Amino acid sequence: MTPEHLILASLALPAAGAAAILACRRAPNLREAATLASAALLFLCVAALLPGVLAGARPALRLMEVLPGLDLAFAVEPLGMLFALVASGLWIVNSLYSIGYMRGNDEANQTRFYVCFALAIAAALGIAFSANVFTLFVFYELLTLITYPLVTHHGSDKARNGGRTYLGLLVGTSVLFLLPALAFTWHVAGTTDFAPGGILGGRLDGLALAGLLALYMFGLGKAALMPFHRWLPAAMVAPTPVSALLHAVAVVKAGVFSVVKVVVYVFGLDNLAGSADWLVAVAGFTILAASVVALNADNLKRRLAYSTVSQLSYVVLAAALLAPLSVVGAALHIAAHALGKITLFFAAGAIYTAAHKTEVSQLDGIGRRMPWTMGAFAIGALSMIGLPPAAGFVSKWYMLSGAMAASHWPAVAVIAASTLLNAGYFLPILWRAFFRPAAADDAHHPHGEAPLPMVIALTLTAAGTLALFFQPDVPLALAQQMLGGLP
Amino acid sequence: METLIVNVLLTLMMLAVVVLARTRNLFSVIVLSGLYSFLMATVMVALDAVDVAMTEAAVGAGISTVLLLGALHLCRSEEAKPAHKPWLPLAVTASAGLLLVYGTWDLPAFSDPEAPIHKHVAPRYLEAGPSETGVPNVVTAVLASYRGFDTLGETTVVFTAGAGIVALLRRRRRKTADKEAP
Amino acid sequence: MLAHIWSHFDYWAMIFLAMAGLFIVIARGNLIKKLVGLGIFQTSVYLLYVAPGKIVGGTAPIVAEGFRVYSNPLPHVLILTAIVVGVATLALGLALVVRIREAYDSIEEDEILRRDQAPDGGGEA
Amino acid sequence: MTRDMVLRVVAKLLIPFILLFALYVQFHGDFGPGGGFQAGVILAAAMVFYAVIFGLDNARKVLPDRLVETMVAAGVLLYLGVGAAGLLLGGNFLDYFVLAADPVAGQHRGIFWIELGVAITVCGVMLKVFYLFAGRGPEEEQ
Amino acid sequence: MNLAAHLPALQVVLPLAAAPLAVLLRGRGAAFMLVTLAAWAAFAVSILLWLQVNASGPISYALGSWAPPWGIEYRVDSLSALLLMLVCGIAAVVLPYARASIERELRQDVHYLFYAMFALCLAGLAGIAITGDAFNLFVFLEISSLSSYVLIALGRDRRALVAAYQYLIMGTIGATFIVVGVGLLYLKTGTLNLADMGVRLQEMTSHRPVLAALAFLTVGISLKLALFPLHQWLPNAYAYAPSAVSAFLAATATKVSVYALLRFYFSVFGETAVFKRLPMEDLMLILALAGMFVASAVAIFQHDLKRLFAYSSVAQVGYIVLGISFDSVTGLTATIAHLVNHAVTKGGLFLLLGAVMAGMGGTTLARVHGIGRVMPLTAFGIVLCGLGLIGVPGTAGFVSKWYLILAALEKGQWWLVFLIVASSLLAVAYVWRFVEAAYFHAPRADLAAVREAPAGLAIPAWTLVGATIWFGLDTSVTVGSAARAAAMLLGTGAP
Repeated sequence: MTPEHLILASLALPAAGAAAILACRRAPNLREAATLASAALLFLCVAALLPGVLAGARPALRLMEVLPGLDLAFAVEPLGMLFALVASGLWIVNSLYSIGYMRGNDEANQTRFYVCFALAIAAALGIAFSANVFTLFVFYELLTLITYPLVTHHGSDKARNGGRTYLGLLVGTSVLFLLPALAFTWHVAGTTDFAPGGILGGRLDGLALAGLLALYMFGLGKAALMPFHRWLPAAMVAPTPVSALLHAVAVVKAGVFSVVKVVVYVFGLDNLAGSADWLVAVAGFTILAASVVALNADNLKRRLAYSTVSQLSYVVLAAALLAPLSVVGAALHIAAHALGKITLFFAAGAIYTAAHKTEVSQLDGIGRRMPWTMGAFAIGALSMIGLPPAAGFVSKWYMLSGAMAASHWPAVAVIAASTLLNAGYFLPILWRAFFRPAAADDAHHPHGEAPLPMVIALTLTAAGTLALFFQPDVPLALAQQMLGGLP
Repeated sequence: METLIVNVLLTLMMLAVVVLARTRNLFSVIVLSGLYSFLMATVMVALDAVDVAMTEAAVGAGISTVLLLGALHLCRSEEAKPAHKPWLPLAVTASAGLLLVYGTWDLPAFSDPEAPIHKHVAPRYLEAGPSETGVPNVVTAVLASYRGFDTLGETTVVFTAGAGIVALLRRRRRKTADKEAP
Repeated sequence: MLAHIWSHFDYWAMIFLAMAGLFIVIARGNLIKKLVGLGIFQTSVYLLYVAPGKIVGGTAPIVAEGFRVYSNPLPHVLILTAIVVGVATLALGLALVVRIREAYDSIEEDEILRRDQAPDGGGEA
Repeated sequence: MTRDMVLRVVAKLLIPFILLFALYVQFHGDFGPGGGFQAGVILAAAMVFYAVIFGLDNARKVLPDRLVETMVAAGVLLYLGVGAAGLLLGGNFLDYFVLAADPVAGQHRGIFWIELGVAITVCGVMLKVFYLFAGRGPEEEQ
Repeated sequence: MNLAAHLPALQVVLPLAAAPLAVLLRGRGAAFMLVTLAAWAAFAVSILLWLQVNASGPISYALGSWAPPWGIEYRVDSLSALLLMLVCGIAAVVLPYARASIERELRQDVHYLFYAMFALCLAGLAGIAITGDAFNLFVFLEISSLSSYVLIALGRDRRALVAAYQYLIMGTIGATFIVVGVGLLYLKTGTLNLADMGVRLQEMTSHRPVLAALAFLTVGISLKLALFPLHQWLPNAYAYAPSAVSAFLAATATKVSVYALLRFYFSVFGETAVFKRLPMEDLMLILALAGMFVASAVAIFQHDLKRLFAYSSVAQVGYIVLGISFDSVTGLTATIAHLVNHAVTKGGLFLLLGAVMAGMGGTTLARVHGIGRVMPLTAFGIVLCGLGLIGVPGTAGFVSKWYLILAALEKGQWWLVFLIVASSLLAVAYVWRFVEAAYFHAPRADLAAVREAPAGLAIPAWTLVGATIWFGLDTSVTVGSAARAAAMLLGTGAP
């Protein structure tokens, strides 16, 4: 297969998978087999693209010209490669986990769940491989719409309200800001194709440039920059595998991925000098404010959600610093945070499935009953804080080096302070889980580990978090190539 | 003299309409509207539009009146007292009227032979119409031949109204008094 | 000025009739009266077309020996069409009024709207 | 009213003249005022007059509903047929020149037939509307 | 005879002839066959005309072989060809649907009249789009209007009668305004041929009768195209008409009126007269924005889906007029593309609502609770069309909105870009009222056994839904034609 075929296959496979899942809706075992099979095939497809990209190839595919000058086109560049690898790889694990979770909790509408899930992955890959802002916008909107049924999966009033916030903010920001940004880019540059070094190249300056940047940054609402972050905690009404997908893999990563991509390939790091300082401030504020909220949240998923808000802004902050080292850190953090946060969500879901617990204050002594789960949770937490031997350390290191290289001391201070805050809201959980005795009423409710597929899944992602610390070569190479480094 | 006759007739028509607007007995309203149409037909004769006059007399004073009376017979109604002060309608009509005054101010005066309508298109009908179509009544020639497609449209309008009224008023085959609306 | 008004008297009359008709349509609530007003509004336009076509001293546009000046035939043709359209509209409108009267037992606009707003007023048959 | 002898006799005398007048208006339209539309109206008026004097049911016997409805459609079709004839004989739609060897004769022929079409439809519609309005007594409501 | 030379006449005559034939034959099956065949033939003719115009420029056809301006001219250029294709295409799709839908909604003995009226409405609309004569335009406007009054009045609900009456009054006032405008133009130019008028007006545009004519035509046509605030007739008319009629009228009637407006503005008065000598740009901009926001806001609070989407139509007319107000090629491209895009989207939507009506027995939001479960395909189709109304990329609605935004950017009107996108957010709000009703409530107990719409309703509806998606991805026909037509209207490109 040529690389072009591979691109097409990576988009078509999850969609075909969705059709297969729908076709097998009467036979749950077959249906789940279809999910896993398409996930595995997709990962193979994406992985097959990797050697070429690492060697410097940039396969491209033009699907159709929707409007004169606006193509639905795809091109694989290093950053997109990284995002695609993360998304497709984690889909396998997440599918495994979902099977355990959905069956363990006896959820309704499981077919719809798997179909939407597969389609969401297709949309995420569309975003990853998009060759221009227009294609990115199309798949970005598609991702919002497809994940909406996932967020509102339970169909309750609470789910509906959460769904309203989710959809309102994501569609609202993308239509209100991203669409004008897209149009303005086209109007100014005559193209929306991503290109190394940016496409605006001196056509805009000062206020207009900062304004366009603001349109993009707030328009990419999935990056959850304050004040447009509220959709993320609202989407917590979804089942846990969905939260994992939304908050670790597809949705939020699509947001920050797009942020980095736009900053690097539309604006160009060099052109932005002086126009992105406000963004550093906004991202820094988001990091700290979200951490403080997380510190005070008792609901485990809510705490994780605000942790995500804060972690996403690391990526934005690192991109806004415009220092090559920190931008590499931003790219790395996309992968690192994905692995770490999915582990944490998997663990939260496992606790819910096995022990029916949702609050941090209920977790006393749970580490002894669910050693695998809480062990994985510990690794994920280390990664979030940025401590070795977890992947988060690597990315944070690059960010910090970048900030220092740029002599941006406020940013350094934000990163340092937030590390303390991160520790402040993760370590108590571990302490409760491993060092506090179980509450008395727990004796009536004996439970052990969650179902096996879930445990396998969270163990795998925890292992991945560790592996990325020891072997960051591939993501690092991709991140450096993104900035023009040669293979 | 011709101008005077026309203007007097027009004044009578205006009077008829004023009385009509103030009348609430619907039978009187219909009679007045018949009278109005009859006056209009007379004006048309004075304006040399004999075909129009004949049609207006037959249609406006004749058919319309019969139809209105028939409908009134089916509805048996008096007009209720208006419930609202007519400020909005007055404003709307006044502005439309002012616009028309503005628009007609510069138009050619009555019976101006130099007006554009006497210089373009129409002269050919008068000069060549009878010889091209063999019909001395130029109105018929234009109606049926030059602009025959308009007349096809006009016939279709009549057909549409006729078939439409059948669709609206036809009763069910079975002689029951039920209707499809409550 | 006075001469201008006199020479444009046909326009003034037309405007007055049109506005009176339009006023009746908009301001009156009785469905039949509205249609009468609509008829007057439509009829007034005949004057706008036909009056300027008249040439004093001319005759009806039926070509015959002994006449030289004819009034303009084209407006006559147009207005013939307009008359027919007018009566077709009137007939259709009256048919609707008859049906409305049967469905609502009233032909006053306010009363009809009130009956539809009543809780049991609307609904399908 | 239907029992009034005088009216009936007058009507019987008058209606033929009205019909004759309608025919005159129809066919003299080329030379004087008149034409299909006016003739159709007058024809219908004669029939309405008949119905008023002799009753709706008698009128329906003379010109049954079905026939009237056929007239409504037939007139338009006749008109369209003339137009189509123009097409078939090699001219444009509604081209009368090609209807006869001599262009002016063709015009004459075309105008004659379309005027007839107009009269048929107009008469049919007027009668149909009259039948429908007259046949719908107010007391037939619930 | 050479058939290809007479396509313009056949375009209108075919449906026109189908109507009296249907009345003559009386059988509902025969009437259906006849009118459907005529509509399909008309659609084929319109496609041929479109190809012909694209290949070799505008076509002029002299009816009765009388050369214009003495006779009536039919004139097909890139704009009218597109409109003809739209109107006939929608009719060709809606008619098969009508057979299945009026079976449920209409008494059998009026079916053949329904088809006749439908054919007349089609002929009237096609006649407006194709004619090159101002008065002929009025005559065909009346044919389409009268037939649509009847079609609306045939609705099951008694409110359909009142809606039809109100439409009749408003429509006739509008038509009379148009006649006044045409009359003033005629008195000033002595001709009725639109092209001839355009030439003769060039030297005298500043004269007051011309400006008054412009005002009367604008008001008259705006009444017919339901420009805010002259839209009051529209919501009830669309809401209570039979389903097939709502769909057909929503997709075509206002669109053809927009065509008439464009025709008068750009082919008769000329761009300069309309936009340079009068503050028409500002006026239309304000009315368009008011329509977009007020009507969308009203739509959000409707309880009946047909009314909800009828108000959405008023809002969408706002977009269309907004494009005209830019007075630029891009703006007009947006307008013309949106004519087509909105027509297929709204047409599909109303066809699906007809299926909802047939299945659930009503279209109020309370009644369609849980329709996502009992009629999943229909509900999904409505959601797709709703996304089209919002302007989600990948649907037709996005394309036209994109051009509107570009047109605003070209003028440097930043604030307008935000207003355009903000109004789509209102569309999100009203579309999501349906989504929540459909997917977050259990169906009423007596409706839980409702089945999916029959093929007779579903296939035509999904044809238009498919077109909505298709025109969102492949824009060569819509935007291509629209750009050519816009360039022609503004005289900047080959006709």
